[in-house]
Amino acid sequence: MTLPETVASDRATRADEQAGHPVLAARDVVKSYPARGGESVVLDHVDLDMADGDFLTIVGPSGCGKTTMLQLLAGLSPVTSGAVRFTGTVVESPPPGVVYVFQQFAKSIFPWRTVLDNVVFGLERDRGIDRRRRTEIGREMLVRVGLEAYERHYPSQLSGGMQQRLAIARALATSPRVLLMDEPFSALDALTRAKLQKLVLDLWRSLGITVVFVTHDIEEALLLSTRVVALRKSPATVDIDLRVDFAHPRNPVTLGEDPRFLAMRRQLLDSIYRQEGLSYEDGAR
Amino acid sequence: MTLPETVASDRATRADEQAGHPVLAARDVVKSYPARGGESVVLDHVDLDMADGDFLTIVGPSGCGKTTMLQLLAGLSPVTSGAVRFTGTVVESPPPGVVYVFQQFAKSIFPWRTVLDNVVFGLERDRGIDRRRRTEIGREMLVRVGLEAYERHYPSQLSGGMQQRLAIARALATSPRVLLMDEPFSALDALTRAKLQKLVLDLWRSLGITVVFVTHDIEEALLLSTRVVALRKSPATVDIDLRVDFAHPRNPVTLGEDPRFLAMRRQLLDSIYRQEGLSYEDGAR
Amino acid sequence: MIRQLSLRATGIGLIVLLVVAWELAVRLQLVDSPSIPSFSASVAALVGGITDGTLPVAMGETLSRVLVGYAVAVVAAVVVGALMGTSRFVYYLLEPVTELLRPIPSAAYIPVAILLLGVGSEMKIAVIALTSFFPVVLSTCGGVRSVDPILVDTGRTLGYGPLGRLRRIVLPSALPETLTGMRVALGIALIVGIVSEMLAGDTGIGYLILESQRIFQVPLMFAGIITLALVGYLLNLAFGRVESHLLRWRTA
Amino acid sequence: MIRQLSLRATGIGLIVLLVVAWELAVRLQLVDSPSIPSFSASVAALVGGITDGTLPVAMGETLSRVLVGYAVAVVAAVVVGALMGTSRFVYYLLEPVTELLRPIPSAAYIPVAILLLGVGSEMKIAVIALTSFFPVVLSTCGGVRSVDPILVDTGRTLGYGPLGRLRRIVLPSALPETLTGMRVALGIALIVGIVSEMLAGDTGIGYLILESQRIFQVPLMFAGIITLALVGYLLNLAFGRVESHLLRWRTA
Amino acid sequence: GCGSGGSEVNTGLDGLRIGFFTNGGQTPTYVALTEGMFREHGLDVERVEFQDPSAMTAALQRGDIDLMSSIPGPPLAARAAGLDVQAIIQNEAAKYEPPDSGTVIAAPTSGISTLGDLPGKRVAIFGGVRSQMNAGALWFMQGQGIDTSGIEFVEAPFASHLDLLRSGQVDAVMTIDPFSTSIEQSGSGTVVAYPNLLANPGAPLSAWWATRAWVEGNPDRVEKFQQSLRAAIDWLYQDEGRARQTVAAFTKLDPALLANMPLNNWSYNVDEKAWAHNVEILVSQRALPAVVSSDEYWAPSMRTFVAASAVGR
Ligand SMILES: Nc1ncnc2c1ncn2[C@@H]1O[C@H](COP(=O)(O)OP(=O)(O)OP(=O)(O)O)[C@@H](O)[C@H]1O
Ligand SMILES: Nc1ncnc2c1ncn2[C@@H]1O[C@H](COP(=O)(O)OP(=O)(O)OP(=O)(O)O)[C@@H](O)[C@H]1O
Ligand SMILES: [Mg+2]
Ligand SMILES: [Mg+2]
Repeated sequence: MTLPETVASDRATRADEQAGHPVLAARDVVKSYPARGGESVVLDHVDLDMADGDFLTIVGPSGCGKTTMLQLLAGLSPVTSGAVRFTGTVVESPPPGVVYVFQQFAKSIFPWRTVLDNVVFGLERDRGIDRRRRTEIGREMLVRVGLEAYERHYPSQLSGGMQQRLAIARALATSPRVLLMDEPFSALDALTRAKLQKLVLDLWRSLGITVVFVTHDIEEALLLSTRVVALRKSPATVDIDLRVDFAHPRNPVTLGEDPRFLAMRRQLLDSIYRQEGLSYEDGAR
Repeated sequence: MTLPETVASDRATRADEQAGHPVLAARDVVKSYPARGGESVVLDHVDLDMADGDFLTIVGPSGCGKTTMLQLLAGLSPVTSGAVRFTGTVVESPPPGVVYVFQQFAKSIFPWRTVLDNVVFGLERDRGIDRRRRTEIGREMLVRVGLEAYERHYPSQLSGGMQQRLAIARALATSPRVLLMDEPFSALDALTRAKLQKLVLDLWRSLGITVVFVTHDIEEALLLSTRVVALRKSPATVDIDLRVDFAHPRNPVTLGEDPRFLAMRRQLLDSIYRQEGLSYEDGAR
Repeated sequence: MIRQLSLRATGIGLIVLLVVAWELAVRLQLVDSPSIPSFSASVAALVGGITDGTLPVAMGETLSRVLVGYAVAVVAAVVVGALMGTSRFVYYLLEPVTELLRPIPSAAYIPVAILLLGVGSEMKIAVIALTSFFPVVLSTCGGVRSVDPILVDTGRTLGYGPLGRLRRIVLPSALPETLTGMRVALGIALIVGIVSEMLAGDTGIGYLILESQRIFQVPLMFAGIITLALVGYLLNLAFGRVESHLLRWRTA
Repeated sequence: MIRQLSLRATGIGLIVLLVVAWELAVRLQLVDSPSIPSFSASVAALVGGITDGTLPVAMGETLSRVLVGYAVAVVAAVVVGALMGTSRFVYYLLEPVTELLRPIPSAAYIPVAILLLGVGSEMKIAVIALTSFFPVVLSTCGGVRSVDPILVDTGRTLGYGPLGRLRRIVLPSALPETLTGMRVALGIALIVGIVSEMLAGDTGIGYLILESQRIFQVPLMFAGIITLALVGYLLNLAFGRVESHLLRWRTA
Repeated sequence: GCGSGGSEVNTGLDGLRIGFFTNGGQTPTYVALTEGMFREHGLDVERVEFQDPSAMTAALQRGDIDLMSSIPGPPLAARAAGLDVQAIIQNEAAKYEPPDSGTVIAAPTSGISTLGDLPGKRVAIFGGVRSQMNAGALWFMQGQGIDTSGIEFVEAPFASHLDLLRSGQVDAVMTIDPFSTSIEQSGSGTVVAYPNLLANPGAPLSAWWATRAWVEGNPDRVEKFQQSLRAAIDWLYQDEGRARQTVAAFTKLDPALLANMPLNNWSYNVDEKAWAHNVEILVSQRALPAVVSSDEYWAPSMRTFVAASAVGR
């Protein structure tokens, strides 16, 4: 499970090139969808900068626009006004260097490709990488996510957790600078979730990438991120922007008893519960 | 969200009839599956009694036999030796009065039936209940799970959490004495999970039923149950059997800081981590 | 809405275009054959045939046989398909015969059918039923085999026995696939109905087409073909309506 | 394994039973007609026809046309189906024509085809291609339309343009449905190939069947039908093999 | 000329593609092919087999074949519809004396002994009620005051007629050889009438047709073809035993069946009155829209074959 943390990624150097500049930035972004009798504004003049190497988590009530935000950052959906910039360039279509991991992992994996062929999918576009090199990179990624024994299996033969590992490996095989993840673990059981959280943190640290993560789980957000942003609802704007500066690795048991952790948790929960129309005590079971 | 806790279920009286006798009991149960070169024993002489009104949760490492155990209790799978008894009678096929809620809720719901028609499905078998009465019961159940506004919708129009509510309503519509739930919330996001936990507890308390619950999430087990049983692996036997006597309703924040809670949690986590071949510190993220 | 309508209109537009091309090709004698009438002559024959009742009567005869044979086939095929889908024994028993009989074109066994059943409607209905049986049996069997076991187990814990599960869970769950087979079978039933009329008997639109072809009344022949195309189209449309009603839960 | 084999044997058993019933019915003169030979006479004719090369040659001629026409149809239909599935414009443009042409039986347009393409193999191949085109186009279109958008978005974030996505995501994802249409089309192609031979020309198994019927050589006629059934069965089996290979990821 | 293959260059022969259905009536063509009459007359003939008259007509129109052999009904109907075709030589004619190849055969139990018994009965036919023989039978019966609307005709392939008769599905059949002989031999029915003899003795049963344009453009080939076929018919009449063997070789019919089958009345001699009467019958049964004179649909050279009757040659 433990990955070498000493691997100094070749991508780490790029951070210096643009020191101080955000790797990904949303500036004055408005997003609206056509609705009955006009437009429905989902994101209203949102600004958000992601520094290189950040692990930024977006939380917020259901339907507040987290997925929408992530899709704008990925270039999967066009902004209504404002701009998303990746390393300074305006994003108009999915830029190479930004990859996306979907919540519905089962639907994001090519069921007709073997595990290895799924991983190298993003590399096949690149004429500069021959078959051997592709396989090499693919295998390397499979080792990193612990699926090296399954390279010839088909996705249907994998458990949910393994499928999501595969999706992550596929995304990372293209050496991206930014990894966007939309509730990647919310469809997994507790134990599998814990294992994958650890995996993503290991990868983030060893590869030096920037991660933008969406979750409903406040504990998960605080356990993983260097920064947590809470959105408010309709239309979405940034409600809370927290630096989470606990050192990694973080032990969930001891951290769970840290008063600063508990304070942050309460602040975030408050924001969400308020917007869901619940009082904090409604959480009692 | 809050259901009337004062509803004295008509089923509560039945508890008296058999006071002292377990409502559901596994006695000396062995379960093996045919495997290459013989049999693979999954459950090895397991004894487990469920008292009327219990909220019993089974935890344990992956593949230890939790689902198998639940299927034996439901009469969905035959025991190899030993016996499962429901109110004293040996279970050979699914007994009326014991219902099952599957982890894969999406696959357990009849997609061609409306929400209301799904809920009354179990009642249609009963000639003694006419259409009007069925609809009445169905609507009542939908109110209890908060789906009354969706009775004419089809399952595909519901979110995952709503689908699982529907599955629970359908199971409870037949007035069962025992509700078996196999990781019912593990495919749901944190917020939806929290809402459904609350719902199940409310139903359990207001209906006076017995719940047998399987989960990977130790916090969830401790937050919900009156008793937690940890199975050990291959073949499965009972490793830990804990009474969890915190009063309901339980506030997750305050309970999470209770030393007795933390001790129980550590004991259960230890059992599972050990069997998964991990040390407790591996949980650090 | 309007965009949707104008999109739909393109299809009608293409048909109009093809029809105009046909008319012009004949008028300008680009195609000059007694086997190909102009579109206008065909329409005139169509109107005439409808007015004097020939076409509606012929089409009615054909349709009544096709629908009876088809209905018989569907009922039988759903039963057999369900048996094949649930019992491996029945599956292995019937699969080889089914697969062997399937590729035989109806034209090849119509003489045998005539021997056994004569040249009347019974023979035609039997042949229609037989040929439309196969697609439905195979698709139903496939649908039944792929029913999710969780759905079946849900039925078991809610107290349903094998028959109740079949009726209330397995068959409804296989319905989309059954309907796919039924749609294919409907097309086949119509075609076989026509072919059987071309080989034997003296009624129906197939006979009308053949007879007008024989005496080179090609406009009437084309009127028959146009009727057939329209009826086939409408049948398919009606089937689609019924199908989307039955499967409304899918798109809901 | 052995249980599996004996289960499979039941199907062969049923076929043997039916064949014995056939033989007895003819021997005991329960069925007594010059149109129906005994099974043994048919097998004798089959062996004779195979030995002297008649049947293999005829079947070969038919098959070569059927496979060419089928291949042409599949390629064209996948392209058109993909276009219809991805573009609403193309869909609404072509859907009505497709649905109108589909119900017309090939027997009705073969004379028109002869006029345009002659009586040779080209005509037969064209007719085979045309009729087997429809099932594939409709199934491919359906498959393409139901590709999960998440899969397509995955392709976008990994840098693929529309063509790359079509080739690497949309078409493979629609493959199961395309194959379903292709299987239906294969059966149709074979039948239409036979029918076209029954109308014109002097080669192929369809001609052989008709010819032996004309000269009262019913055993040879039945030998032809048996050959056709077997070849159809084997074609379908081969298709099934290819299909399960291509879709091995499903059952894996 | 269409259909003239590259063989012209190699062999010095005129290429010709001809279409027909295999049956005893076409034996002269087979003889001309196998005994060399076509070659001797400078023709390189390629035979194209058909099973369906509309398919063959379409092929003629397109030029896939230069000539087709057909009973006059379909080409005359095609002509009326606008395909200008002409007959260039007759091939077979109905006889003047029984037995003829076209028969009405009734089941022994049907109680039918004359055509007058047919009303109220089921009769299997092939080719539709307007085909030449069936139209002739109807015309004849109508002339006898028989109410033909009371007869229930059902279409069925000739090959099924015996089965239908035996199973009692029909009371009688109108059929042609070899089916007539086969049914008679099996004892399943007895001949009630020979419709061709009653309606139009000597009527053309098959002739060779081409488009007028082709006839006018290829006078040599027309003549060569006529001479070849004439020679072939003469050859057939030289030796009856040999003729039967040839029919057997050509049609591949069982010699035992052929032994009892009357030989076809191959004949290039045309009975002009029978041709004209044939048209009248077809018009009376609405198989043709209007009466046309033989001048319209005979190639001029057909006149050289006009004789008082069409018996034999
Ligand atoms: N394609 C679309 N067309 C119209 N409205 C949309 C579309 N996609 C999203 N919306 C609306 O935009 C709002 C934000 O949706 P979004 O999916 O981004 O929320 P979210 O925060 O990801 O929610 P969740 O927590 O449930 O995943 C919602 O009100 C949703 O209904
Ligand atoms: N139908 C079956 N045939 C053979 N082996 C089976 C079958 N069902 C389960 N097993 C085996 O029995 C063991 C227990 O499986 P079970 O599904 O009960 O475990 P579990 O505790 O529910 O696991 P998880 O936490 O992953 O849900 C596993 O080793 C599994 O492989
Ligand atoms: Mg979202
Ligand atoms: Mg389990």
